[in-house]
Amino acid sequence: MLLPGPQNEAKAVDDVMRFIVGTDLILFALVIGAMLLFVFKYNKKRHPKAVSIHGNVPLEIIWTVIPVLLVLYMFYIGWKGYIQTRIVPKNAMTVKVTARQWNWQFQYENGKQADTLYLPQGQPIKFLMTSLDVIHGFFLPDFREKQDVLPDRVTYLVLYPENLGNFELTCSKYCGLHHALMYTRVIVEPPDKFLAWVNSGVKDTLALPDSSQVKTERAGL
Amino acid sequence: MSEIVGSKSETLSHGHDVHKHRDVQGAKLGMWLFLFTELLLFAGLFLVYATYRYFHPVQFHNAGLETHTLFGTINTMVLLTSSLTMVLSIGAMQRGKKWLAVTFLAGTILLGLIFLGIKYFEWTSEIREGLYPGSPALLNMSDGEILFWGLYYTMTGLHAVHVIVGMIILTFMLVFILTGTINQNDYIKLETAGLYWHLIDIIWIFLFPLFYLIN
Amino acid sequence: MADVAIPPNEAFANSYLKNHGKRKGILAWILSTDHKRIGILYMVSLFTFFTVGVILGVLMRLEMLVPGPAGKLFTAQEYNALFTLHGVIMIFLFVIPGIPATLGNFFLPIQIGAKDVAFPRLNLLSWYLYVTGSIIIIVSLFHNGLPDTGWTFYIPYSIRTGTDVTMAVFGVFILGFSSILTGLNFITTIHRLRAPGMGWFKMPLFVWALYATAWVQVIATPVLAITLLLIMVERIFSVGIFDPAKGGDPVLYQHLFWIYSHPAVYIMILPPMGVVSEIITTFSRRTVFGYKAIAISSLAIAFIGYLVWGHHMFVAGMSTTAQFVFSFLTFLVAVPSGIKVFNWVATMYKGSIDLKPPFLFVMAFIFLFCIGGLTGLLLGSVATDAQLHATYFVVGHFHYIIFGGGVFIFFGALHYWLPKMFGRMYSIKAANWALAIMFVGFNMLYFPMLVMGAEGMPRRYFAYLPKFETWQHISMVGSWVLVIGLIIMFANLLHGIFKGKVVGSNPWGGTTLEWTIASPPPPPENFEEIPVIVHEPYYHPEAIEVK
Amino acid sequence: MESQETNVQTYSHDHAAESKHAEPIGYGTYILVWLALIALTALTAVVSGVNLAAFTVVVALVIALTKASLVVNIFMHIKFEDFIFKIFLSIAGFTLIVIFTLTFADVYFRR
Repeated sequence: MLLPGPQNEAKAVDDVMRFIVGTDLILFALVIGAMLLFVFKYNKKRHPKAVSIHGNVPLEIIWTVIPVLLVLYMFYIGWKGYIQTRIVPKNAMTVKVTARQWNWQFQYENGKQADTLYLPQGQPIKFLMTSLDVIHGFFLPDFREKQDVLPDRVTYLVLYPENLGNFELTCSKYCGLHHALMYTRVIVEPPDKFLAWVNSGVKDTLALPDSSQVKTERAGL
Repeated sequence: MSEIVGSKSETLSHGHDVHKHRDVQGAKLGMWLFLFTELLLFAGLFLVYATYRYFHPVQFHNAGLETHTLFGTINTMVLLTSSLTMVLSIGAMQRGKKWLAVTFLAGTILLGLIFLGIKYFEWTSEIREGLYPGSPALLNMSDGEILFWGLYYTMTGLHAVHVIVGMIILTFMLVFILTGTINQNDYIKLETAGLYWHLIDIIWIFLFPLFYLIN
Repeated sequence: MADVAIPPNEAFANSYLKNHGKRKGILAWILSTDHKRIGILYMVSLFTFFTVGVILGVLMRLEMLVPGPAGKLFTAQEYNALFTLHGVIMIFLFVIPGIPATLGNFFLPIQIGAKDVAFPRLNLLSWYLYVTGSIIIIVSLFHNGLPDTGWTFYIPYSIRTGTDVTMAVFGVFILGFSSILTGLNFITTIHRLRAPGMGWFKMPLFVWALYATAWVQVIATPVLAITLLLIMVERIFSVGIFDPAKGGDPVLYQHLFWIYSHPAVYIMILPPMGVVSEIITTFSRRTVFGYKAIAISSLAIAFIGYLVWGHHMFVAGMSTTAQFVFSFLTFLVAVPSGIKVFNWVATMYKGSIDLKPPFLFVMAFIFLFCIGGLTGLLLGSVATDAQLHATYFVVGHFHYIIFGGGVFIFFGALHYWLPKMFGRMYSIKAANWALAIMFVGFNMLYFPMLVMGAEGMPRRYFAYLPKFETWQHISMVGSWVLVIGLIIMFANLLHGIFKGKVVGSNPWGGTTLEWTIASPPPPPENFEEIPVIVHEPYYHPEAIEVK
Repeated sequence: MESQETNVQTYSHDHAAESKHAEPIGYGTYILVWLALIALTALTAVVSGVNLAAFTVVVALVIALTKASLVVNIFMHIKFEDFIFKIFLSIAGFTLIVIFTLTFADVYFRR
């Protein structure tokens, strides 16, 4: 059910997912198991005389407190997993994303424009996204990331592509007639191949930021 | 529009009931619940107002200077006075003074009419200045000012609709008093109609500083 | 309470189904202020729209026969209209009025020992508003093209599209008032008209659930009304409040929309929860486990449910603070629902369980509702929500809760109360078969959606990538199986209503007040004399009492 | 409608509620409240002319709230009603607070 993730953050999200799905399965088995057991054991043929138990305060406290602790822990790991995807590394390369009905356009720091998203491997990317018409959704299923793209506002998303490959980019927020076709590819290439592509046909040349001193900070928008 | 049918039948559902014991409390409880829905209807608008004012404080200030504070103040007093005549009308009914109640109720309706008249002059003067949704003058202004005027017309407009609805309800009440359906022993209809009228007043009490007093 | 023997022929002769006033035929129904007749009116209209909604849903699945955009059954525009209508009809015309307007109207006054609701005419008016709103929505379809915004009417798309959103939105606005009036009527009824001796903690749990629901209806619906009104104002006068080009904020719209529409989920699920409590105790032949916990968790769900709307907007561009707060509160709302499930299962413990169709529906409910609720935890966590939001996973989760949870119990409630309402019984065997087929079809239809969503299939797509083809086809076949089950079930129920075997006043051995009066109940006052309540609602005299 | 009559008779506290009704509030009280409302309106209009910077809105809203509570309590009789009305009113008030606080959890911290 889970996809192999091409980046660190995806693994963090997957960990959260695994924990919650695992807990879910246990709880589900307990509840459904108990129900089936009772239905079998206390069927009126086997158990003709019912016993009216009005409640059991200690038991009720236990099954209130344990779920509370469990969901608080889920909230905590979920939040921790999420907030680290919102931290923008200082050496992130900015890519401007413009969405319109019904295509994506990407602009690199040197002015290079494209409608397929080429990215260098191992380089943190910060997307600054805006829409020209209605709300769109910037969705990278393989990277477990998603952010709505709003008209007249800039939203951001951070990506750290670790593995080479060819991934999907789709629109997740319904945007009209060809919403389903608002679809393109993310192509992660080795840095030198990427640089050759990004510097072809434009005046300015783009060099990747120095990644020797990686410090992190919140996105300054 | 739904408000008319809503409140009317609210009170009507207690009609044709000449017994001594009616569920007066139940009727009032139902009416209060309906008032909450009206309150939350406007709360949505106040929330929009608060958000946009937070985003555009300066533009809201500038646009606020353009509204007619004098008209606003007079209208506030007119509506407050109409609330007074409303309770006086109920008070007169409680004491069995039918004609006094009729006079006060007619006064309330008249004050509602005066409120709408002043509103009419206010809006026409603003529209003459070119300040209405979609006007060329407004579209040249900043986002904050467009939003202010958009909210101004939407909120005071919706309030005015409520005033009209309230007046229609009160006119029915006037007829009921004259026909004797509302009398000293059974005036719950008048009372719930009064509650509705006061709610309209309360909403205006908040609209007034938010649109007319940002000086 | 013992089975009061009322001879069936006497009950039929003096039932609310016979016309007693001077009016005849259809007028005797559509002008009646008898809460039982209004309940039936709602039921007929609701299931008419449900049928339409189901057909639209099946057509949507049929569109998934081929993956790519070519060779489709419907064009993209038609598909967009399909899911909009499916959503609007199912949400606003079926599940939101749902159990409260139909069975709530019928049984709330009876269960609290009242002769009618507090405002009978207002009750009839709500039905007229419902019909008016529905007609306006249906008319909007044939006027200026089918609305294509999705049931959420998100701006700015909804103010830019050329289709007739204005009229559709106006229809929903009217429906909102119908819902509000039902809510305030129920609150007043429960406060004022309980029979002597029926304190708050002697009310049946169905009444508690309706009470909590009614508060949500009264407090949340007006916010939707104003939001929809603003869409209309924006489309007609272009004032700019919701137009980003003039400074309007699309995220603020989403706040306003979900301030209503999240609590609306609890309008849909609280009444079924109430029904589950009724059915479980009746067929377990014992009192409910943790009465107060269930009653209070109804209120708690309604209350916390009001604080969590933001989890629909985690990726919409909210502030980080809001994401934090809403995620935290969302996890808390899971707890009272969990408590209810535990209490229900514990109620089966040491019971004497009679596996009749209503109880089997409850078992199906617990199974499906648990899947729905537990998948909800993944959506409440911001990290996983960023992956799953707006995918098929959400569609699957939602249908597990609302269809698998809410609507299955609606059906279960029909099987439970049908003998009371019409004095006749359906075929038990056919009911069991229908449920089994529906259960299989349901899981075939929606479980693949959970899988596809986790793998990145976005919702509201008329075309999809070939890698999802197998799952899409399973889902499509599932929709057919489900429909076969539905047809068998409705045929069986209808046959039961008109031709079924005549039953007495208490075929299941229920303990709440409705089982003490004749089946079908007498008009219009329900009780010959107002009962005085002594016992707690689920007192089974034959069970061994344990304190 | 007759049904409601008999139902209501089963409630003892209803009669208490109705006896409360028998004693109408004096005209004088209403007129005093009205005078206070008019005075507060004049006050808020005058104060708005004074530059209080950030406090302008706060002062205006406090005065508006005072006026509203006068209307609710006296004109709308909440002060003299059963306790349940006050609970209902606080539920509505609480809802308002929730809506504003949680929406502003987003709006205020957005950038």
